[in-house]
Amino acid sequence: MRAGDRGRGRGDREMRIINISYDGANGVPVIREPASALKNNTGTWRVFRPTIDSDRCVRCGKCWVFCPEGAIHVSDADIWIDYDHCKGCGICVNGCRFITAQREV
Amino acid sequence: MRAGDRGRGRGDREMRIINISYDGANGVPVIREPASALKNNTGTWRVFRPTIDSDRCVRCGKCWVFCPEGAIHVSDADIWIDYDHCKGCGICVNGCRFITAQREV
Amino acid sequence: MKDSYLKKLTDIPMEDYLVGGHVACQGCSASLGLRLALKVLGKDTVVINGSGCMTLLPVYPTTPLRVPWIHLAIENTGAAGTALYYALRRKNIKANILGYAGDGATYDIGLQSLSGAAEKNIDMIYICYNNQSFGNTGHQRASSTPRASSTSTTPGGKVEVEKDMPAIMAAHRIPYVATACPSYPVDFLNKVKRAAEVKGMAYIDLLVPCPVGWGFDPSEGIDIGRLAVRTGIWKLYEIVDGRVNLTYIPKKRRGVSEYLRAQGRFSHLSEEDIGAIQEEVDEAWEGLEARGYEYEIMV
Amino acid sequence: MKDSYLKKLTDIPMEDYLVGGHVACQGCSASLGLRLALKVLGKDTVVINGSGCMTLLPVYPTTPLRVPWIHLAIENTGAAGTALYYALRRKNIKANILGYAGDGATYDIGLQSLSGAAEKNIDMIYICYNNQSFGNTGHQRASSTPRASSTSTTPGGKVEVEKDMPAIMAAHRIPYVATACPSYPVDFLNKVKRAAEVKGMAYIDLLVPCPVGWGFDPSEGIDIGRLAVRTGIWKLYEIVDGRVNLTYIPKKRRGVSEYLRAQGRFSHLSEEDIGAIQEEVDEAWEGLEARGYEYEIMV
Amino acid sequence: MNTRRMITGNGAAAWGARLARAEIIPNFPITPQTAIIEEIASWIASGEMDADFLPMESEHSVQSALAAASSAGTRVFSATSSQGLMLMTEMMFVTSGLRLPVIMVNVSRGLSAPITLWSDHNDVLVQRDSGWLQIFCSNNQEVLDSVVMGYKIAEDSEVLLPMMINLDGFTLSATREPVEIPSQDEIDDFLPAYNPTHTILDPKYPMSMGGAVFDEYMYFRSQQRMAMCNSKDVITDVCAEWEKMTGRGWACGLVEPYCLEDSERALLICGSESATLKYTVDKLRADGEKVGMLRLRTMRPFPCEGITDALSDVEKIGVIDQDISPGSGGIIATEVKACLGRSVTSFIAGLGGRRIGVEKYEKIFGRLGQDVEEWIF
Amino acid sequence: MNTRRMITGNGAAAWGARLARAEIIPNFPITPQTAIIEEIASWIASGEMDADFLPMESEHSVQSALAAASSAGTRVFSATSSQGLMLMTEMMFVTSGLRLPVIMVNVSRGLSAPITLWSDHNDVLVQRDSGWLQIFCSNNQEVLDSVVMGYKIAEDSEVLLPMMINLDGFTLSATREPVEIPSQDEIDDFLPAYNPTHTILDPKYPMSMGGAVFDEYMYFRSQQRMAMCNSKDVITDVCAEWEKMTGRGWACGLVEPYCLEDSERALLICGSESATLKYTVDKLRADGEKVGMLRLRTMRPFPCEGITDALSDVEKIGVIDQDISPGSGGIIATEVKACLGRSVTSFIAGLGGRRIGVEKYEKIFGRLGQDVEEWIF
Amino acid sequence: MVVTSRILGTATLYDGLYAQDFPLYGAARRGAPVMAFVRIDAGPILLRGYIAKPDILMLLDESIIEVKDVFSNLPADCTIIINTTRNTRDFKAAHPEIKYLRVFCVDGTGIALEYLKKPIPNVVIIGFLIGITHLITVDAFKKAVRDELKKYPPDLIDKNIAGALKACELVTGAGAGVTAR
Amino acid sequence: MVVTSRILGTATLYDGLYAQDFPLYGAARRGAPVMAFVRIDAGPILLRGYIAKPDILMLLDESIIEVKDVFSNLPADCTIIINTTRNTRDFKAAHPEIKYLRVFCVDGTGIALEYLKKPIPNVVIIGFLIGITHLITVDAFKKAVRDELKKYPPDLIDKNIAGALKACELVTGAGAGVTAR
Ligand SMILES: Cc1ncc(C[n+]2csc(CCOP(=O)(O)OP(=O)(O)O)c2C)c(N)n1
Ligand SMILES: Cc1ncc(C[n+]2csc(CCOP(=O)(O)OP(=O)(O)O)c2C)c(N)n1
Ligand code: SF4
Ligand code: SF4
Ligand code: SF4
Ligand code: SF4
Ligand code: SF4
Ligand code: SF4
Ligand SMILES: [Mg+2]
Ligand SMILES: [Mg+2]
Repeated sequence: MRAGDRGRGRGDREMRIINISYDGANGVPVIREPASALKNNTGTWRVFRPTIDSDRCVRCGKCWVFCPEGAIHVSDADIWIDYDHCKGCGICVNGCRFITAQREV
Repeated sequence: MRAGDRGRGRGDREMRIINISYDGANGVPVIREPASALKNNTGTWRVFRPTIDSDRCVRCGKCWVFCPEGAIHVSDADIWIDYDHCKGCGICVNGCRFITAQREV
Repeated sequence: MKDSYLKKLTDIPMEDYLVGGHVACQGCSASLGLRLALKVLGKDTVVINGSGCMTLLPVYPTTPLRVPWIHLAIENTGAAGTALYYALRRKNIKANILGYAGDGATYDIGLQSLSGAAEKNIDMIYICYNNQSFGNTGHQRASSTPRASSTSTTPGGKVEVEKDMPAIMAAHRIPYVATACPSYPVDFLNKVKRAAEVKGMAYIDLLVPCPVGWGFDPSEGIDIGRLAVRTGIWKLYEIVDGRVNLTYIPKKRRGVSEYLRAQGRFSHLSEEDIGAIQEEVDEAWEGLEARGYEYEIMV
Repeated sequence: MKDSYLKKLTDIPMEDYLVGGHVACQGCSASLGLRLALKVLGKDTVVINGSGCMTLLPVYPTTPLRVPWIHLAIENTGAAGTALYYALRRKNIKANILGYAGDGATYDIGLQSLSGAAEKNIDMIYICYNNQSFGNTGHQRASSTPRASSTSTTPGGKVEVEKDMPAIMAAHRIPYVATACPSYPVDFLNKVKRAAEVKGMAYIDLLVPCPVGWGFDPSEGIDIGRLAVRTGIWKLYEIVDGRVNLTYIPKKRRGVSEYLRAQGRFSHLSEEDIGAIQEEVDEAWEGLEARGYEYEIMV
Repeated sequence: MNTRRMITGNGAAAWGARLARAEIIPNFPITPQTAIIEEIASWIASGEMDADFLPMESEHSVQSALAAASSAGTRVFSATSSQGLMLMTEMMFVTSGLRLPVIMVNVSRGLSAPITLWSDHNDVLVQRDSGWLQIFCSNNQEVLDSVVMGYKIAEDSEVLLPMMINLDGFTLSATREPVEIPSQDEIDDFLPAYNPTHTILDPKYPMSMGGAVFDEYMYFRSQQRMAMCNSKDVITDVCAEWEKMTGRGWACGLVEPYCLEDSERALLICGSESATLKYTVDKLRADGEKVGMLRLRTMRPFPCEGITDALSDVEKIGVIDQDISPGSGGIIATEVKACLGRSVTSFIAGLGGRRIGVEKYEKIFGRLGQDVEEWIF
Repeated sequence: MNTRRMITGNGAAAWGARLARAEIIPNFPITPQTAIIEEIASWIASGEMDADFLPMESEHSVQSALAAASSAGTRVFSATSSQGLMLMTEMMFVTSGLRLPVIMVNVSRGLSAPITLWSDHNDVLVQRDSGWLQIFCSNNQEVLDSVVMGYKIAEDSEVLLPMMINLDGFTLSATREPVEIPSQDEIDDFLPAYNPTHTILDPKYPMSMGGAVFDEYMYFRSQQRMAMCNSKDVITDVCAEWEKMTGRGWACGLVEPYCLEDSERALLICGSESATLKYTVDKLRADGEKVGMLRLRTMRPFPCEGITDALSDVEKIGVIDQDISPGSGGIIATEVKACLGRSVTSFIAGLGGRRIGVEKYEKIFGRLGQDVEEWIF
Repeated sequence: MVVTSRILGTATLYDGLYAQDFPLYGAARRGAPVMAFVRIDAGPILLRGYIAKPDILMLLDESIIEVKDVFSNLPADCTIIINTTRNTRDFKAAHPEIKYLRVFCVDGTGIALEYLKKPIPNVVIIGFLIGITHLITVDAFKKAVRDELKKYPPDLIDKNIAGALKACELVTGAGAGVTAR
Repeated sequence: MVVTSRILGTATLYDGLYAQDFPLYGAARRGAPVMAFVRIDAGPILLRGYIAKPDILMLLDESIIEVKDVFSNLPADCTIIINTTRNTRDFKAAHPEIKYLRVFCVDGTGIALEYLKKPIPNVVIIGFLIGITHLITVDAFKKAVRDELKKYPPDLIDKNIAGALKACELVTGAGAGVTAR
């Protein structure tokens, strides 16, 4: 393929795609970056915001297991909610008396 | 539809189908005559020709039931083979000692 | 057994709704199966066919049928039956709806459509005429092909066991499932009668020995079918309300080699291969015997 | 039970291969189910998805997955799994192949393709996440929709009983069939582990309560799933070698009305309707009890 | 007693089927079509419509059911979109080959992969060889009207072909606008019951249908081709009758010219985008520019005469394709060029619902003249 | 070590796949294609070919398996025909949308209803919008050559599109003629192993594939469109390389002119009928008539330049379509007209395998001139 | 949101005008932000699709601002109605890009809670709209609400209408919670 | 029949010529009549499809005559070889339309029964053909038979070749059973 001809075909002037070049393997609709969805802030969906009383929490793991967003992170030391991805479904709140919900402001 | 225009479209001269007219409901690929296949002589397929010894036949019905072509016809009075449709498979011959096979000539 | 059921060959109705003059092979038991089924279903029957050998029964401009017949494609006998059931009801036409499709069109490419009709328990009779291969295209492997059988796409013999379609249909909880073989016409046709009586879907898996695909002389089809049953390789049974009931129990089972050796498609089998098949069959029948030939498969 | 099996919630692996930031609804247990399954399957897993709600997990240019994921269409998870099995083998890639498709894509439009893979006993894990309707298109009736449930195409309630997909899969004689629910994560994930261990196809029917389609608050999904199990409406079991084995037997079954009344889709039911459902459930469980909660369904 | 209501394109399609008294409705959900079958389901449940609702297990089965029920002489209806329509492809040819006057709505949506939920015309155009009549609607009223007229056209013995009525996903399907709903009495007068003689599935008249043929194949295809030609007149006549009854004639059938009398430049387009284009034409005309538009209403039969009549005096012609045949170009541009035997400028726009809008139409009008394919992003 | 053998078109297709070392062969039987997969099955069974043979339960699943296996980076092959191809339609767009260089042979056969087992081109042409390259073969040698070249073209990073190779049912598929079979070594030199970077399904490089997009949809379609354009050069280059190796260049790719230099009249055709047409041209030329032929080798990309170059000096042009788009006309004629911007005579012939033959071609040459569609029965 | 646009559209029809209303579906998932559009004209409407330059912009939930840049490129005569507990001054301070537009901050959710006991301001907000713009008549509005909510219990409909009328009154009475520029 | 045409085609190739051979599938059903065609030329063959005017017509089973009108419109220089137990005179008497053509009635089935013990004259008949026309060489014929029948047992192949050579000899030796005009 001669350079400059890409995306046109030799001697083929039938098509004009302004400002777009042929991008080869990069122009294929696949997503190459794993877990890139973390860039999206689905925390904005929240109407109610869960809060964990981490002092009283017994680290049973229930909230962490059942959170559909994987937004609850737990270690022996700490338990916290990733509010950029918690959608506020309330499952954790519903499942544990140490988690409470407040209306988002 | 104006007569004479059928199969053309008003003012539509783009198509020429010589010697064929639009046949309406008759131009549809359905077969309306039941059992019309009887017109076809599949007896020509035969290499071996079955013959029933109708005198010794006990009218058990076996040959008639098993003939795939429905080519054996039986009544109390008679039993006979429709040689226009018997393909000579030999099933009847195989199933009854009163039926014998000869090479077709 | 009801009075209207057949007891002997000569009880089978005389009238033919499938006549000769068509192009099925010499000695084809698939066409025989249809001829027989239509005898008991009678003239008020509409046949839906899925593409296969039987599709070439009517070839323009002639048809060997005396009843309405429709073919649409290979994979949609169930869907067409569903629609036809409602259409005929709207048109006030009382008729049996008979689906007659091959094993490829039933076990493989038409399974989904059949499953959809079964789920709705459509009042139709579905006979899968089973020649254990895609016959019309030259006998390729289908999921219905028995293990070890050679086909044009499994020259060395198929590896997988055949799909258990009657069990799959029974798992759909339709009111009637049966197996049959035209070599046992009274058994077969009584099953067709029961299938017609049942309200809802009835499925009959009809083994049709195929001289071309299986490799035997056209005169032997009926014998081969009998051997399939007498060796215990093809079981004749009904499944009603989840209960399996064998309708024929061979008194003394013939050796499977009698059946297998009679067919080209098994000619590559060694004595050990055959021995293994014999063992499987024996085991299955011992299990059945232990159950008194009747048992539940659905709960 | 092997040592590697989970005993309690905290045995569940920490690593997530499905992260947040995607567009599944608030409180979606279908996405929860996938998140959990991937925890035990781990990073060497390739996911094949059939069109449905989960298809929108990756939306260009971002994906919430850390494992390979492919979506082709709605009806071909089984076929894609079959091909992928052979392709990965040729590429010397050792990975679990996980089919993750909805009930519509499994019981209805993808049944045939799944059946084809089952017939070949392809070594894959197929999880049907079952929200009992075509969810992504707005909750239309599927063959998986339970009788009486209203959907957008059965506003008065569905007439037919749901297809018994686990029984159908068992009739395919695959080595492992199970039902599960994310509300019972230890049970579910042990089944996923067994499914991964089995050589050949494993099918898990995963009930995923769907707030939108079923009509309940997003916070209640886990409770609704528990109620489905505790009322005995959704049974947790495995089928191995044709033997059914209940993995959870509610000590005292809760009344079905507790489950039904909690959901909008059943709000049209009268007390009698509910009574009838209760009776059916009771009958089924009495049958199970009589069998000691373990019985054969395939012979 | 007509009523005027705010309804979506999907609602209008459902109303068309209801007024035409469609009897059997096989269906399968797919966005953005599903609301059509949902509406019908609710009417059947409430008793407002007398029909059998058949939820099938795939679109292949939907088209199979349409064909089977139609061949038994019932009036049938369904709707689909994109992937669903593709899955029907095999059966589309069967339905038309058996000359079954099925009416089906397609709500256009771009094809996967990659997945889009938004409208373009590649889905419906894939079916342009299938022997179905194809109508593109420009607004919701036209959807309703086209469905009802559709039965009268398709069932005409000079036609006996299925018809696909396309409405654009979201722009029409989910958009509400005022629609006149004719009364049932009016429609009953307009559209007689369906009582076919060419296909029957009744043991009283045993026919064999759908079998093989040998050398006659080409004959049957020629019949289909002629029926397509015939349909041009039938469409025109039925539209005229409809216009008499309702006041709406949709330019009597095949193409809708807009401000073409003295146009120097014109764009050809189809579907709902024609509205925005009309708006643009009005705007540019207000500025004194001699521009016009031709809307293609029927893609099949392709109205070559209508296009020629309308555009032969126009200097510069452009065609807007919301579709692409990779390796060839805009599908409609190709047919228009072939019809006119002259060069046109081919614009590819709106793929996967990509917004066009007035500004881009203005730009497009400015770029007419060359025989090129130009993509408007 | 080349060998020359009598093989059928189906055999040639199978040989192509074997020589190209296709690894995964999903399949489903359909006349007249089945012998292809049967041949491959027998080679795999005998160990002559190292591939996985996957008998699927439908053609939809065949195409799905092709896409899945190709996206995981294996080289795949299959063959189908008519109804089977139609059932793949949905997946055809998926395969090309994901830019998977699948090679599939279609053995053309007219579409049902009514059923025919004989060849025409309506099946393959339905897929002309699907983003697949399409090659029509004129003889069995070209079938084998095209399959092997196909992989090299499709897998080129400037292309990355699937290719469908069409051979005519019975006339080629079941007809034996002498075919040169290149040696495996030769082919291994010519065609490197397939090692894609654009799609991978390996936990080491986790990608998400086949999902939804929003506004980018049109961008991806433009990439596909450009890849199609690129393929013209790639086809030409690969053919040139092939010619160097084998001496057979198939006119280096897109069109094959025959006796066109001084032609006053010419017919454009595709597929195996071109042979009989060449015979007719020879015959008429022997009588002093200045006639010629142009064979369309690639339908996609559509070689407009090649056609223009070859035919611009010819007075009267006719196009022979073994297909019909009811309501429009001959599909190829339409594209040719659009390309040339001048009138051609459109002949519809050979539908459902209807014999054409020398006499009719002579007659057709005599009927060139008018801008009409004429059916040759 | 969709209900809001439908009521507006239907009411317009009752007022003898032409309307077009539609939601913008993306992934229409529970919890995800949604948008809907209404076009109103005295004659048939030709323009279609997404409205880039609205005359009136209503935000039922201000959190949308974080997800989508709704305030850029608005026409100079655009009227903005925002359901928020903040007042206009604060709001404009936080969003200088709309400083020179007609902005009304209204507490629709507050009224909804009061009348319906639920934080669903979809209908109530139309009351504000009517009060501010007189786009539709109150009669048409009432009829349209009854139409569009007909699958809901009558008392819920009544409460919604009452809430909306209250909102309308607040504006026309220049009551608390509404601040014009 | 198909085997006959394949052997002919392959043998032609071995003789250094070009060939084309194909069966005419209709419904290819067990028992149904079949036809096959061969074209032979010194150079590449352009003509395709059904041969309407053959130079040589061979009937392996005369019953085809009842099904299909094979004798009409044959070219004047057509050679016809018919496998039948009748003699040429009787045959021509029964079929006056071929009275003036070169007709050879041969008992291929008889020879096949003698050599193979089976009534399958497919290969044997080629022997007659070679004898009558010298279309292909005996060496090429033998090689082609071995190729095309390679899945059959070697002794069956040998018997077929022997039968064919016998047939060839019968003709060239102007033996019994073969009658030229
Ligand atoms: C979609 C599609 N794929 C393939 C075919 C080709 N085909 C026609 S008949 C047939 C065989 C069907 O097998 P089966 O149902 O067992 O019937 P049989 O031929 O054995 O009678 C096939 C594969 C087809 N008609 N349609
Ligand atoms: C051939 C085809 N038909 C229809 C659709 C539309 N469609 C997309 S998702 C979906 C629902 C699938 O339901 P299910 O498998 O239960 O998954 P869920 O949406 O409930 O997650 C449907 C019908 C499609 N994508 N392809
Ligand atoms: S569920 Fe409650 S106690 Fe358990 S880990 Fe979560 S916050 Fe802590
Ligand atoms: S509210 Fe829902 S999404 Fe947020 S942390 Fe709790 S469970 Fe997770
Ligand atoms: S089988 Fe024999 S005995 Fe019985 S009816 Fe036939 S000929 Fe007579
Ligand atoms: S030989 Fe066969 S076809 Fe003929 S009569 Fe006997 S059974 Fe029937
Ligand atoms: S191949 Fe077998 S099933 Fe098919 S027609 Fe012939 S004998 Fe019957
Ligand atoms: S509709 Fe149900 S299953 Fe689908 S994403 Fe929403 S919650 Fe999950
Ligand atoms: Mg079969
Ligand atoms: Mg679902």
